[in-house]
Amino acid sequence: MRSLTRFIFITLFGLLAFGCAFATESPRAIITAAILAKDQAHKLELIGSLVGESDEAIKPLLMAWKEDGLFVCKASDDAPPLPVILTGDKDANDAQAALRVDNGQPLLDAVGKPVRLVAGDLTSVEHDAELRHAMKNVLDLLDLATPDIIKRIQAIQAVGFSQDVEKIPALEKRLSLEKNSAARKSLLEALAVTRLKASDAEKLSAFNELKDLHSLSSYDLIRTAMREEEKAGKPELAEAGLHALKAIDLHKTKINVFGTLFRGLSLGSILLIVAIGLAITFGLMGVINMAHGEMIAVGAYTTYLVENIFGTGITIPFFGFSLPIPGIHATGWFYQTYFLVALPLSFLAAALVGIALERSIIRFLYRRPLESLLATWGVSLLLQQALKLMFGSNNVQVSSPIYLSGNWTIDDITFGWNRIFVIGFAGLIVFGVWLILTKTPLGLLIRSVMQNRNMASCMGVRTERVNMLTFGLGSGLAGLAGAFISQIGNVGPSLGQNYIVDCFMTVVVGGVGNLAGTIYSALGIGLVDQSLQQILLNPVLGKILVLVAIILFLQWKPSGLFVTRSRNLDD
Amino acid sequence: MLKVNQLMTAGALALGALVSSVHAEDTVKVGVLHSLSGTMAISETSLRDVLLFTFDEINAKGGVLGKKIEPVVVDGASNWPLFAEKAKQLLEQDKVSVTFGCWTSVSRKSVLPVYEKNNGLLFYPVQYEGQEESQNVFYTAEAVNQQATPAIDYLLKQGYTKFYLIGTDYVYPQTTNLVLLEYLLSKGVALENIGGGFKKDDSGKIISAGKYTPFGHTDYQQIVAEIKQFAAGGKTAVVSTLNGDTNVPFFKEYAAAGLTAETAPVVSFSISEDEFRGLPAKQLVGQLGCWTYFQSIKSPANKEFVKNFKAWLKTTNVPGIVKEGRVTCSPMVLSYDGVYLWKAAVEKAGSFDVDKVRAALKSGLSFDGPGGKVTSQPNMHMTKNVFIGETTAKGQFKILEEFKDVYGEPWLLGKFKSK
Amino acid sequence: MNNKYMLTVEDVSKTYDGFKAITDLTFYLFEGELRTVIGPNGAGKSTFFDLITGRAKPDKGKIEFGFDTDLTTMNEYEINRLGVGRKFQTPSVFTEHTVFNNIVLSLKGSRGVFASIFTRLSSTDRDRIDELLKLIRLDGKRDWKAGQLAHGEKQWLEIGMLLAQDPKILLVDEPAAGMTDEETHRTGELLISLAGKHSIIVIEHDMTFVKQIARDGQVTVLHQGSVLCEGKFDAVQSNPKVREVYLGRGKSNK
Amino acid sequence: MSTLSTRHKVELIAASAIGLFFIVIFPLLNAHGMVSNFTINLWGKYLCYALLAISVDLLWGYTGLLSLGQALFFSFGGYMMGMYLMRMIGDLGQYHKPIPDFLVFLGWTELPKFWKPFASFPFAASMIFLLPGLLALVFGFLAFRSRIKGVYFSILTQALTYGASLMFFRNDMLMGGNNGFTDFKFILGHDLREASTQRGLFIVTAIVLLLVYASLRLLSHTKFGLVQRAIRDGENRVLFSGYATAHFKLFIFVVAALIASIGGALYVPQVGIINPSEMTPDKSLEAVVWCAVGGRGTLVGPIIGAISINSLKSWASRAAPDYWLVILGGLFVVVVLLLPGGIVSIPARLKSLWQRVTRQPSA
Repeated sequence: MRSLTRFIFITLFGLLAFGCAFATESPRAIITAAILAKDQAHKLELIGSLVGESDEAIKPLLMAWKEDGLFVCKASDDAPPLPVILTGDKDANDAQAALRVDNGQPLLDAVGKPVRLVAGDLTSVEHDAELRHAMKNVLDLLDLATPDIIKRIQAIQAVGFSQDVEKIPALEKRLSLEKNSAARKSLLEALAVTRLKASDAEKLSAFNELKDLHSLSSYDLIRTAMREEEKAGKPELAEAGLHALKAIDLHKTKINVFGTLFRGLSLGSILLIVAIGLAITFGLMGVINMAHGEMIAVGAYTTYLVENIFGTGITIPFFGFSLPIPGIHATGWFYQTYFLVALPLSFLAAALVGIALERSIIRFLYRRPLESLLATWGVSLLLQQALKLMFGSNNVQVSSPIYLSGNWTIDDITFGWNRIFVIGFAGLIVFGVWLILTKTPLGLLIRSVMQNRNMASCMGVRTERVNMLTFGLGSGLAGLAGAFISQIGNVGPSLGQNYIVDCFMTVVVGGVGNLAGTIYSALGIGLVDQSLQQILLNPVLGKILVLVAIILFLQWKPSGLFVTRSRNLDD
Repeated sequence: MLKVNQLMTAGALALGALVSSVHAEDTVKVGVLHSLSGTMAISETSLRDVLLFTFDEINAKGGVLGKKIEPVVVDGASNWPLFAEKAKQLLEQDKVSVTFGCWTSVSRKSVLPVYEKNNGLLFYPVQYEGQEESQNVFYTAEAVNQQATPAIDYLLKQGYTKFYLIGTDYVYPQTTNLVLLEYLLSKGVALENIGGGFKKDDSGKIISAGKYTPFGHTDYQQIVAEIKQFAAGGKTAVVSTLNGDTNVPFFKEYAAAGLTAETAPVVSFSISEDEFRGLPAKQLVGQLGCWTYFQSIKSPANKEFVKNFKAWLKTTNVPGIVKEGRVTCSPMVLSYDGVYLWKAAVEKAGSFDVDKVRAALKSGLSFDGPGGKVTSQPNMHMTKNVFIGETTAKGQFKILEEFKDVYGEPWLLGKFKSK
Repeated sequence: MNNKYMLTVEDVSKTYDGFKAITDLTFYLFEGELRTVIGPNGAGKSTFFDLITGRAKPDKGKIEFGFDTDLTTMNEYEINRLGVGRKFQTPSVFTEHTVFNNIVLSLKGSRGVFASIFTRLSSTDRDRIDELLKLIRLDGKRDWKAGQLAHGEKQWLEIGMLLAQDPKILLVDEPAAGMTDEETHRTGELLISLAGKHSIIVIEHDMTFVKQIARDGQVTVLHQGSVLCEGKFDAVQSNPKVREVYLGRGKSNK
Repeated sequence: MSTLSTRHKVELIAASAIGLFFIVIFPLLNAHGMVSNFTINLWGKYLCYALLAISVDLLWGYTGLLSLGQALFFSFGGYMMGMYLMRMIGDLGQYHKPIPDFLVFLGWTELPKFWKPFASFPFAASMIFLLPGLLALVFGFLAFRSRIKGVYFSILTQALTYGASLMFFRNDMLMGGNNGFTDFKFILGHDLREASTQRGLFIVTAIVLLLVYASLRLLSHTKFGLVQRAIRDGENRVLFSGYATAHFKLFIFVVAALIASIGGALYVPQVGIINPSEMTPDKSLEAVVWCAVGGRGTLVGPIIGAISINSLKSWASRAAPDYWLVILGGLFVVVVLLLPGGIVSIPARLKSLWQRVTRQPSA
């Protein structure tokens, strides 16, 4: 592998490094000079000269530079500054072995002993976007064979888009050895795109190949090439280009259709997660809880708290008092598990707030739904203010664990892990709620109380307690939703306000008192919303149309998708 | 008759609230008009804080023309009619000499007639769309050519050839993007390389460029997918005028789709150090910002300013001021600069009279602020330095480029002719 | 007895969520007749009234007022305006209004939005209200809020409201519930006195009451949404099928 | 009945006295400099809010329909008036062009067609009635026809106003987007900056409020009023009494929309701005708070509520900005749980408490 890389670079070197004033110096020397150069342009020039260099030292040095791992130190006060790289394990004093950048040898002190240095004591060598951009060009070619597949593809694309016909041999060589299919596709794209600059015959075959590859990334280059051919009066080539573009457009349509389906499903799942708690408190119990959104916020803030406890701890100003909560300074995978710990805690926290709310206010208002709406709106304002006083009016940062921040890309359609997780979790929650309602004694009690409160209490059911627990369950589910929202959106005191209208719409469309209806309506609204966005390319218009559609839908089915009939005169 | 009594009581309550405090002889009243509650409180509270700090700093050095500044702080509560009411109160009841305030365009628009009617003076500190030049407002704010067009210059220099425009649907992003569209076309960027979509009127003239989402939008899946396709060919930058909360879902979605600062950087005009506190910093590293001040500026003036402000925070006893984890940002510094420019103008005019102060301001006064020298202009705007920075994991900006002494130009639409 | 049909119900069925509330029900009411309907819980008695008054729509079948006015396409207030009055099982009066105003609202006359704004009570109307208030013995409580009345008084008030409408058909659902024996008896007498001028259907559980008002009129027994049998009270009472499905269990339910 | 009429007389005298005060004395005091322009302007705003609160109460307190969309009609009235006022700016705007500023920066050189007739005040005035009336008619027809009521009605009206606010936030609506309309100069040839114009607007508002109050008072004593309250207490019973409740509700809904719309139309020239944040759902909810706190199901309740809560807000936004939400939210919870009748029920409550206290020794 390595010898191959070297071979490629030696080839490239021969092609590219002409006339380069620094070509005769070693890459290590060039990098040293670049670090010490005062002038930005000079630095850029020096780094630029490394393009095509094959030296093994380049990569670790440039990478270290980019990641603040290079330092400048002086052996003595009057000695010239010497760039070093710190490597190896840290010892008890946090010190590491220091290697000189210019020759790779250990840095020696006055008596010739290798020096160990502490990174924290030194200033790292500065770098900025321009420099990193220049380094990236150098690294791209190195990266053509890097084991990291994503980086490898990026490198291949970078070479391809430069449309430098002289790089064709390097790419071809790489293609003959490449095993990974994605990387092979990239190489083919890069080759074809580059050939758009070659002879006419090659151009034609390149157009056709790009058509077969339906290469998204080459779209602009194909278009440019096509226009050039048009201008140059070569209609058959222009025609081929047009075909290629059409094939890519078709591919885009396909991506959009499947992408929309996936996004609709994911939005629907989010709606379902945020609305299912409401489907229980509003749908089953008939309580209009305008503070439902704040239950979601409680869940999100719980996640935030747990994350901080896993990290460095947090201090909460609480009505004039400071409440310090120590952190456990977890790292690595243990830290990543914070989200899994946060899930049940979010549920519990919101459930407790919900139960407190039920006991203190809602239980007086069971027969007065409009008034419960108003009182809970008051509660929602109070809770928002309480959150503000505890966590500040700013949004707070919640960082996503690794397993929620990445994606799979299949045939150019992106499937974000967080989205997949949400869809899966929505399924789990639905299953869990179904289990609770149908397979547990509590579920039996809930159903009996909801169907006939008086009858149930006559039969000796403690309806008070069932109400409390049901409300707690609904609120807890909102809290779970909050834990998820914290992974895809902002966490602030007024977080709940963004979701409350959507929640009510979902439940009303599904039909109050019917959980299955909520599932269908959530997924339906999600899909319609995303499809409208895709078609109209305008998120606001889509949202308005969804609202209009819902109002009209309720004309057709005033009680929602699924009707739960009551025999009471004034229901 | 009891009902009458109740009505009267309610009235008395309201009237009682209007009775202003006793005016002392050796002070000058200065209004502070920001939202301390409601949606905008997130951003505006910091400006109230920095203003109070500046007043204390000036008072400690003897005040203005020998008078101590007496701040009159009112809450616009993110409610635009209330802004107008409070402006009237400041001018007609409290008779303040000058007001420092407003953040959103709409709050400025709502108080503008009040200031013009009463010939008051308002210092406005937040980047805005331009297209306005009132004699009763001094705009310390960044005009579009002190933020957006320098950022484009920088991106073009970095070799970016495609630009995707996205913003929140209100007047600042709409206007900025129209200016940027003209600017990009004038720099030879082809229309097809400007993403986000266009709206045209009946004659085919473009009246809106870019993609717009409502305030508080939470779902950026489709838009990010669109950006990903647009940016597939590389060399693409996203120009974002997204506001407030919406940045979080946008950047989380952006990162989840595998887009990074290296594949397609986002340059945001609405994210300053202060907003940064609520954003997922790790997912934003390397994204770009453009302001006329960054906390990371390494000048003695700035170090002094940051140090003094933090020290003041520790000692102040004004209720509702958060003391921990505070940062400084451009709107704060522009508020600070504004107070000092006003002080300089008052001292030059030798009077608090608005007409005289305005004339002094128009004559071109300078102040060496934390972000470098600022100079007032005859068009009621301010010449200042512009900085491009990239975000670091610590929530600060690392400065990449500086444009010296950029003249504030509010009228930009139609100025750039396409090639 | 007059042979003119006031109400024709033929082959009517109604299903709720798969539950058959009414199945192929056929029922005729003659002008001036007082018909009693009995049946165990869940026999479909209330649904039967719902279908006639437009609260529910039948899945199939014919419901006509007289011979030719199709009720299935009309809604509640249209049917009411035709002359079909209904008294509910649980007394439903306007609790926040005075007794007097309850009657005012029910008084026969224009029901339009604008008419209700511009018309005033005439002296004839006031006389009629006084008359009704005396009849239902709430004359002394005319300024009471209806919500303050006792259960039995509410029942009476509702009957008064029904009479104020002067309907052609009265549908009366368990009028005796919550009344004392004496009141029940008086209700019976009132209903009997109304028969002839009005056509009446009474749903009732209380067998003494049924016996009182049925006299030699027809009694219909509903069971599982259809007519089990029809006939004189004595005949029905001795019918073994009825005994089996209704009397045996119905009594114990009480 | 006799006790009722005494109460009516008291109420009549009180209403006329307050009306006289607001329509004549207060403006006179202002003209002579004893009441500041700022105060009269502030009270003009409160009275507009009172109109909004009355419209909420007409639906909620009297008919049992909790509309969470009244702010929408209020804003519509405001927007119609605003369009007229925008046309009256002429070329005095920032751009000195004959069309409104926001159209200039949206790239328009000519007035869009639907803007043209708004230069005429009679047209604008008729639109203040027509447009909200029409919207209320259509939405009400759809909602009441399909018998949407109770909380569903609330949620749906909330969705309606939410959708409308999203729409008005869009700049391509050509209604000023987020900035809305502002910088007004003239109304009917009078300079809006003049104190006399503001005073005139205040007097008009006070007269309109008194007229609305009086006509609703009359209405509540007709049979219509009886039906209205009967619908609140038991709609099905009304239906079975032969009343087409949907028609009654539709009528009330339209009337309430018109009252709110007039309130909005008077509000805009007095505060000098209208933008879509006035129609967001929480504004409607706030109006419901005024109504609940003042006392729903009465006509003075909402007026008292609107004035007292907004005074409180004016005060709190200067004295205690951090606690305004706590006050508002807490007030709501307390009123709903402990004082369902609102402020106007306090005298009756005190009376019964007093009676209980005085009776106790003898018992």
